[in-house]
Formats: sequence, C-alpha cells, structure tokens
Amino acid sequence: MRRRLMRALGMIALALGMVIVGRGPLYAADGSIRIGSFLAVTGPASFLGDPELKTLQMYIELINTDGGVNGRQLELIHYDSQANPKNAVGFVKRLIDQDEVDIIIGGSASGETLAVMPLVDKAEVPFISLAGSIKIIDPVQKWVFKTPHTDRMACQKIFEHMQGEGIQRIGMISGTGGFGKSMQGQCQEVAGDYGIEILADETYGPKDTDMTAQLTKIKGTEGIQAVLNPGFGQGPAIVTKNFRQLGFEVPMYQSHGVASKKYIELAGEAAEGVRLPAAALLVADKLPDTDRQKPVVVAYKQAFEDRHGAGSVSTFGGHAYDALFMAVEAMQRCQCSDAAGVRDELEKTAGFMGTAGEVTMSPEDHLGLGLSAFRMLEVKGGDWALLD
Amino acid sequence: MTLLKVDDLSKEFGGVHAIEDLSFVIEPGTIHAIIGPNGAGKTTLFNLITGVYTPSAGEVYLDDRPVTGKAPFELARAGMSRTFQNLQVCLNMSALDNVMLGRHMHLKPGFVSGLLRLPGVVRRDREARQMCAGLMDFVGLGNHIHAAADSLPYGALKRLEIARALAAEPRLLLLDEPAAGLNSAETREIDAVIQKVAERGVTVVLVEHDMKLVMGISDHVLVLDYGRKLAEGRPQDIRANPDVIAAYLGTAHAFA
Amino acid sequence: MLKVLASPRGGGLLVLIVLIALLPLGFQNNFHYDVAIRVGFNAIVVVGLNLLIGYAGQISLGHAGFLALGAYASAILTGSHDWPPVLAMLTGAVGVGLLAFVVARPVLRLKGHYLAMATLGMGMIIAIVLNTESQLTGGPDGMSVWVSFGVAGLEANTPRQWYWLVGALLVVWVWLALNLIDSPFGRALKAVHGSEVAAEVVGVDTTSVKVTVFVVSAVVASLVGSLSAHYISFISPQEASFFHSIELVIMAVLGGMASIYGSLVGAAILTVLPQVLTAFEDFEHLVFGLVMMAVMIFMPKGIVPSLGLWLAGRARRPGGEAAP
Amino acid sequence: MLAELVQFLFAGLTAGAIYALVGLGFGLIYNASHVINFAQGEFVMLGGMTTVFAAAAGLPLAAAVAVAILVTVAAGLALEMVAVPTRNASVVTLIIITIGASISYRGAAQAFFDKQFHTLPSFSGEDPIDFLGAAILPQTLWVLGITVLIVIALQLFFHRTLLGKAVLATSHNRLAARLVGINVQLVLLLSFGLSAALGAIAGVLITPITSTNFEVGIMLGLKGFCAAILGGLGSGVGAVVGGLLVGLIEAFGAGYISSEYKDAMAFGIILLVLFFMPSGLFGKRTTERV
Repeated sequence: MRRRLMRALGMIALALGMVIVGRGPLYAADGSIRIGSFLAVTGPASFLGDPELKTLQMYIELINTDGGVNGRQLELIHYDSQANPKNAVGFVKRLIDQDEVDIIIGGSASGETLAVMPLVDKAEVPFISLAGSIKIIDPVQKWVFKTPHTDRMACQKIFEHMQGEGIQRIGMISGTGGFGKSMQGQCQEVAGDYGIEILADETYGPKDTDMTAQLTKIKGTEGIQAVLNPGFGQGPAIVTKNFRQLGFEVPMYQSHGVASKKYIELAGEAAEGVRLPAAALLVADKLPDTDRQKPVVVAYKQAFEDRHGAGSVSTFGGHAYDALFMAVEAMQRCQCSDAAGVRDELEKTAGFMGTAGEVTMSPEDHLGLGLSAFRMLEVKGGDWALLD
Repeated sequence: MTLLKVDDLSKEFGGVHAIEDLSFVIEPGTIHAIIGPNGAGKTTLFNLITGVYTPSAGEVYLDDRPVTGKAPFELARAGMSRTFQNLQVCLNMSALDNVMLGRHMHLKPGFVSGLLRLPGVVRRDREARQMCAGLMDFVGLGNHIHAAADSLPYGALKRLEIARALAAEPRLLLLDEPAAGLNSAETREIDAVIQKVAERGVTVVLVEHDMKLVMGISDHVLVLDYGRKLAEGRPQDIRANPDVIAAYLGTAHAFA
Repeated sequence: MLKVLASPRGGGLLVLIVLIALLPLGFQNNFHYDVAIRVGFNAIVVVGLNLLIGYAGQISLGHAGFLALGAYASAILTGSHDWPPVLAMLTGAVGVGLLAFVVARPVLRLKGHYLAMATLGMGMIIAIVLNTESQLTGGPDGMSVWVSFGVAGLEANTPRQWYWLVGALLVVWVWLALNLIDSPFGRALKAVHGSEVAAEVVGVDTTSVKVTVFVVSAVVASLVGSLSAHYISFISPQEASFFHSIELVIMAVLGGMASIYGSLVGAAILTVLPQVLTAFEDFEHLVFGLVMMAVMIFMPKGIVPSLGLWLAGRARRPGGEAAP
Repeated sequence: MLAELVQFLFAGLTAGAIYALVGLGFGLIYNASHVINFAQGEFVMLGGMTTVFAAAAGLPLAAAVAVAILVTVAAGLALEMVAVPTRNASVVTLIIITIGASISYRGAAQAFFDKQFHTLPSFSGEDPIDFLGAAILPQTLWVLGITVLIVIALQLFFHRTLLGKAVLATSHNRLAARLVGINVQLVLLLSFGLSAALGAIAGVLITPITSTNFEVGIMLGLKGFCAAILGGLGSGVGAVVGGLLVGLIEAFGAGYISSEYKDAMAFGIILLVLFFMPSGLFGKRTTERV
C-alpha cells in the first residue's frame, strides 16, 4: 500500500512538474485581439498542424513586438484537435462561447473544417480554414474562407501537365485518409476534362508500411503512362520508394500533400524525377527576381527556417501565414476587429500576395486563387526545381 | 422409474479415457456415493452428468429421457444441481447473493421486468431473500448472512455452495467432495446436513474421500477405478469386496 | 426518508437529480453546457458498457463501432431519405441490435484477451467500412447532419434544450440500470463474472445473459450515437475508431468497474480532463497518460469503488458492500 | 504471374516479420506477468526515434542503435516497476495502466523529440535485388534475416539456458517458481527488458523502409497484438506464425482482392479463426477444471 502510494504520488509530482515546464496560457491584457485556432498538432495530420501552429506563434509574436494591429496586441488561443472532427467541434464552441475570439484560423484537415462550418455560420465568426477540400468554399458560405489551393485544382494542374506530355492513361494510388480520399474523388471527376483515363485505382491505409502489392497491380495493368499518388504523411514517401523498387519506367506525380523538404528527405533518391503541383514557396530561391511573389516567400522561408532549422519550411505552414496576414490586413484596412467588419473586409481582399499565390476574393469566391498560383515542380538533385 | 441412468458413458481427453463404458442407475430417494482413488474419473463423471462436459460416447437419462449434450442450465431446470470440488463461488457478490443465485430459475428473471423493477420482482425477491437466509442458517452459515463472499473461510464457502445448490430446489443433488479440507467437527456437521437434505426427499449423489462419512450415510456405493466401474452395491458389501480392497491398498486411504 | 437516502437507488439518484438541476447555475456560457452535454452522452454509453464489462466481466474494445453505426443511420436516413429523426434513430438501434445479436454468440464464447481481440476486430471492420463506402457515408471527411432532433413538434436546438434532454435521459437510464443490477437478472450478470459454471448449474442460461447485455449495451451506444450526431451536426468515421472504443472503456474502468455511479464519474473526468489539460500545450498527452496511470495504480478498482472502500474503512464498518 | 506472387509474398513477409517481433514482445511480457502490454508499439517507436535523434546528434549508426535499445529497455523496465506490482488489479485495470503508459511514452516523444517524420539510411543500399522477377529491397532481407536470428536466439535462450528455463517456469506457475528459488522479480524485469529490446530492434529495422514519427507505435502495436492473439497468447511459434499470416493476408488481399478492404480482411480472418479455435492457432487449449 505504501509503495503504491509512493508510486502514485511520484507520478502526480511528475505531472505537476510538467505544469512548470509547459507553461499555462498567457492571458494578455484586456483589449487584445483574440485569434482562436484549432489545429491537428498531434494525430494523423500532425505534420500539417505542427508547422501551422509554429507559424502562427512566431508571427503573432513578431507582430506584437512591432506594436500589434491597430495599436492592439494579438492573442493566440490554440487547441489541438488531433484532426478529430468531434474534438474540433468542441474546441470551436469553446473558442466562440468561452474565449470569445474575434476570428478563427484553423482546421488542418478538411473533415474538421467541414464539421465546424455550421457553428461559425451560426455564431457569425469569421473563419479561415487551412484545409484542402473544395467542399469548404463550394458552395460559398458567408463566414468561411480558406487559403490552400483545393484538391480539385491540384488534379487539374497535374492533368494539365500530363496532357502537355501526351499522357492519357494513368494509374492512381491514393491514401484512405481524408486528404487522399477526397483528392481521389476530385481527380476521378475532372480526369475526363483532360482526356485522361484512370485504368488502375488503388488505395493504402495512412499507416501502412508497404505498398508494393498495390503498385505491382498497377504495374501489371496494360498501357499505364504515369502514376499519380494523392496522399500525405509518410505514405507517399513509401509509395515513392516502392515505386522505384519495382522499377517503373513511367513518371510519378505526387500531390501538393507532400510539399515539404521532408518528403525528399524521407523518400531519398527514389524521389528523383517525381513531379508535383505546389506553391512557389518550395522554390523561393529559384524564382526569377521579377516574380512578384518572391519577396514574400523568401521572407517567410527565412523566418521559419531561422527558427526551426534549415529545410523545415513547408507550404502547410505557409497556409497559416497567408490566413494570418490576410486577417491582419483586413483588420488594418477597416481599422476594426468586429466580426462583421472583418468578414466584409476579408471578402474584399484583392491582390494579397501570400505564400500560396496572389489572392483576390469576392462574394462568389472565398479562396481567390487561380490555377496559375500552382507551379509544377520536379525533384532534381535532392531539391525542388521549377518545371515550367 | 429411475431418476438418473448412465449408459455406456465414455469421455476421452486427447486419447486418454477418463471415463470408459460406464453404466449405472440412481434410484430416487437414496444417498448414493461414488468413491475411487485420485484420478479415477469421479469429478469428470459429475461434469458429464451435469452437462459441463459433453461425453465422447454413451447416454445420460434423467427421468428416462435422454439428456446427453444438454447445457448445464437446462439440466438444472430439469431438477439437477451440484457443488464443485474446486470452489465455484462468485467472490464479487455477497454470500447471501450467492445463495439467491440458486433461486434464479424460480424468480422469473426477465430482463425487462428487472429493468422496471416491477412489483412482482420485488415481492419474489424479498421472499427469496428470506428463504435463502433460512438455507444459510440450515447449512450453518447463520452468522455470515451479510458477509461478502470473499471474506468467508474455505469451510464456509463449501457450505455456501451447498446452500446455493439447495436454493435451486433440486430433485437430484450432486456433491463433489463436500467434506474435503474440513476438520472432523465440520465434517460431522456436513454429514448431518446431507442426511437432513435426503430426508426432505432429495436424491443425493456424493463424491467423497472420507470413508467414514461415505460408509455412514450412503445407501449405495459405486467404486470407480481408471474410469471404469470396479464395484457397486451396499456399503457393507463394498467394504468386503476384494477388488476394492486391492485397489485401495495401493493408496493411502484406509477403511474405518 | 433516511432509509431512502441511504439506499443507492434512492439517495444516489436523488443526488444526481439535484446535481443536474443545479449545475446550470454555475454555467457561464454555452461552452459549459456543451461540456456537460458531452459528459451526459458519454455517461449514458458508459453505464451500458459497464453492465457488460464491469458487471458481466466481458470486455469490449469495439463499442464505438455500434455508436458510429447509430450515428450514421440517423445521418443517412434523416439526411438523404427525409425520415423523421426519432424513426431514424429507432431504426438504427434495431439494426445495431440485430447486428450485435448475430455477432454476440460466437464472439462471447471467447474469453479475456481473445474476446478483446474479437471485439476490437469487429469495431475496426465497422470503421473501415464507414471510411471506405464514401458514396453512402462521405468517407473520411465525414458528413453533416442538418436535421434537428425532435419529437412531435418539440425540437432540441439550443444547448439548454439539449442539456435538459440529455440530463433527463441520463437519470432515467441510471434508474433503470440500478434496478437491473438489483434484480435477479443483475445477479445472473454478476454471476457470469464470478463463475460462469456456477451460474449454469443453478439454471442460469449464461449465454443468453451475456448476449442480452451485449445487445443492450450496443443499442444504448447506438441511441447515443444518433442523438449526438444530431447534437454535433456532424459525424466522421473517427466515431468508430479504436481510440474512441478505448476511451469509453477507460471511462468505465477509471470510474469504477461494476459501479453505475463510477461510470458517471469516469465519463465526467475523461470528458473534462482534456479540456483542462490543454493548458499544458506540448505536454498535454504526457500529463494525461501519467494521470491515468496514477489513478489506476492508486485505485485499481476505479475511483468510486476505491473511495467507497476507503470511506467504509474509515467508518470502521466491517464487510462493507461494494457500491453499486 | 509468378513475379507478382513473389512480390506480394515478400511484401507480406516484411510487414509480417515486424508484426511477429512485436507479437513476440507481447508474448514475453504476457508469459512472465499475465499483463497484456498495450505500450508494446511504443517500444518500436522509441527504438526508431531514439536512433534517429542519436544519429542526428553525431553518433555513428551502430552506437545510435545501441543507445536506442538501452533507452527503450529502460522504458520497459520502468513500466515493469510501475505496472506489475499493482495488486488486486484486474486484467482490465492492467490494460488501462499500459494504455496510460503508451500515451505517456507518446507524449514524451512528442515533447522531447518532435512531431516530424524521420528516416534512417538503409543498411546496405537501396538497389533492389531481382528474385524470380520480383524486386526485393536489401533492407527487406535484413528484416527477415534478423527476425529469424532473434527467433532462433529466443528458442536457445528459453530451452538451453538456466535463466531462460527460469522464465518459462515462472510463466507456468509463479508461486512454484518462487518456491524452487527462482528470483521472480528478476524474471519479470528480464521479460520486460527483453520485450522492449525486441520492439526497439523492430523499430530500427523498419525505419529505413517506412520512416518513423512519434505515433507509428499505435498501428504496429495493434498489429502485433493481432499477431500474438491469432497465434495464441504466450506461444512464441504462434506469434511468429500469426505475424507472418497477418502480413501475408494484407499483402495478398491488397494484391488480389481489394486494397481498401485488406485490413478488414485481416481482422475478418482473425475473427473466423477465433470462432473455431478460441485460443488461437497455437494457444494452450485448456479444459475448464471445476
């Protein structure tokens, strides 16, 4: 009994010790602008949520040291949704009802974003999502905006490129997570527009360790001219390795779900020659100086990598950067932070230069990015290179 | 009419015959003992009769109807009840609740009626509680009625099993070594309990090592050796049977 | 009066009713209502699960699957087929009940860790089907539930309305569960845990008892799944995930096995704790794990039974019965 | 056709070998303590992650692996000291304690390492070897080879050494083992340590193929549990056969039937096996003694 008590007390002490290490929330002085956020910092989409949170934290700190927005400090209130829609719904209720935030930036994954949309609509809080699905902005909902390109655009960009290469018959292998599955559906829908036929359509689980079986099946399909892999996380890296292992002689296309240096690091040499659509951020240094996007992406890349290490930048963190600055600029334009004012001003965003591209919103378009904001990249010599 | 008839019963465990071609009959209203050296198959036989094991061959008849392969609860509802050599007491329940469990099939234990706590359920439960407290008194557990089962000593648990079996109001009661592990005073008490049960008209079959107990109260004795019948008859005949003496001389047991 | 208060069925229930009635006085906003409603939903499921795990001693690591099936039945039937919510909910519950009935017999023949594996596999298969059949279920992104829950013109729309609805359901279900465990059926349930063979030889059809409680716990999970789908207005296959199943079991065990009130405490702690622990940021999960281990090591029987024994010990009452 | 079949076979064997190692870890701890350790997958994660971070800190790979095994073994021993002495704890309580441990290990890895994916270089290059028309990675051969070596070593340990026999004796009857003078506490520590080491080795072996992050242990732990149960709890042969079977069902299921339902097929087959063999393929079939 005594021993058990000692062990239990030890554990409680350890837990309490964590309080000191992991500091509690810092409640800024009254009058601050409250930015609410729910991100998948852990769980299956943690590599999205992690850089997104780091970006928000870093820039809010920078903005505050520069005097804040409209003379007021920014305060970040953040919860880890673990990419679980039910958690996200709970946290958004907390952000709205308890924390009374002025704007919500978040939703690393599409499922959690879709889940909270009715809530923000009802509470009339401006919400900028960082997730990919086209369903978030089509049909347009009054209070919901988003920064990343849609999965549909990624499909279109890839197929456009394939068309240029004379590719007509492809095999597809998609992750069964939300991202992969949603993009798989979008690609199936738009493939016909580009005269592309999907001859083999395989999937893998987000935590699978080997995809040679599926790829062998694709390889055995007659007439495949390219393989497309919508998915994120470690899955695409394994697919890429298995793809090389099996000695495919056709090109591989990845999605914008792997748009970070991490992918090249994980897949190693196997990544050579892989093509994907992504924001210019990945090739910031290689952009011509005439490119209007260059200053923005170079600055973000530098700031992020200074703090978190070389090669750590990803387009995912960039989505959070875009959302934050779009919101900040809207607040500065209207000199306000009230929900309706900020929302209206967000909708009027025009010519905003973010990491994803140039954004011009309208009441009919809460994304404001064109297909041209995507660049086709190829992996060359262990780094990204512009294809077009 | 016979109460229980066992016909050419066999049970194999991985090629070993625990019971082989065993036949016997149990008449109503007797105390019937089954004896034999360790490993003779006595407990296996109980398990076969009560449906805990399924026989490899042969038939068991209750009231002349074949009951082989029926589930234990069906046999219990047909009037059979038993105790166990390795105690089977629900230690997560109170002592009284263990005995109340024995009343289960007499209480119309429906799910919905229990959920709604219908008046009939409450009334029957109250009556059963009284009856079971009486039974605990009867087996000598009168001062343990409110105890938790896991607080009772071994000897009390053995008697608790008997009370539980009696609560089911069986016509045929099978007792597996009721006196094992008890001291001589406790054994005498059990002896008395068994006789009183038999006087109420319940047919008792007991497996027992305590020869004094067996010879004192049994009307009829069946001797098993290596799963087969070695002898059968009245206690005084068994005592004189040369085969039985030979089998038992090899063991430490001595006749009283 | 004193006697009523002293009995768990009378006193505990009274305390519960008073607690539910008074809690809103301390609520400052809708978020507080939201947490309370979630506690209520979880508590209802966990009471059902505790009948299976705590009382009958049959572990299940797949009950989130049943909950999710109920949720999806409601979402699909009210959304795509315009069924009234109550009819959709009951249809889902009947379907889940039938499914549970069919799998119960072969699954419940298994014991211990093998039973854990089988129920886990069953839940995983449900989750995989929900994730894959996206035409019907919306796939991993989940689907919205637009229809408000209501019966005969009465609708639950505001957090307040949901609070009273869930509170009332919880009280009724706790009352029924307390009745049940104190009935002959409940005795049979506990006996299945204590000694299956002993129960059999006094006439308890243990298979039927186990199947009944398995089906009941599944149906309760399904009903709560339907209700929470309407409340949250969104469902995803993560409802059916292994983690959700485990979370429900942890609630039952942490609060106290074979303790109805323990289930309520377990549900409350595990629903509220993550909200509190968000303050630890990066250390949130580490602290959560440590707290869980500490509770189970210090109180291996769960919070309510352990506290009950401790109180009984302090009062020096011999042979204290475990709290129901 | 044959090439396809061989490709599927190796895909299944590679994944299966890892499941088998995790399954063996489950069995080792179960045998000694009757605890099902749901933190088993975290040992795999700790092995991989610690190696990655030790290597990044400048240690040569071999030294990094050694450090990783030591760290993981320490985590295993800590678990033994915390979880096992809990008296009056039911099976379910012990399961919850190990789940708490797995959450803690995951939380610690997330806080003290990071949340990114990491990989290690393959032990002998990435050039596939052609075998009957199928392309096999050298790392696959490492996985299979080391798994075979570990299985043989465990067999020798349990049947040829006094200590191994002591572990076996303890698993059969802890009280009897204590009575004949076996240091049961030592046996318990040994089993947890050995099991953690197995997990760490599995983590190191598979990281070059699949990469690792703080959450990879969840799925591997689950699959290892499947392996241990399918094979029959406590049976070493069972865990290996169970692990390989689960891996093969997934690979052939994905290759020949449906990649979306390959996991469901694996679970379905485990259910079917349990319906007919309630103690798994090689589990002890006990008749209830009453």
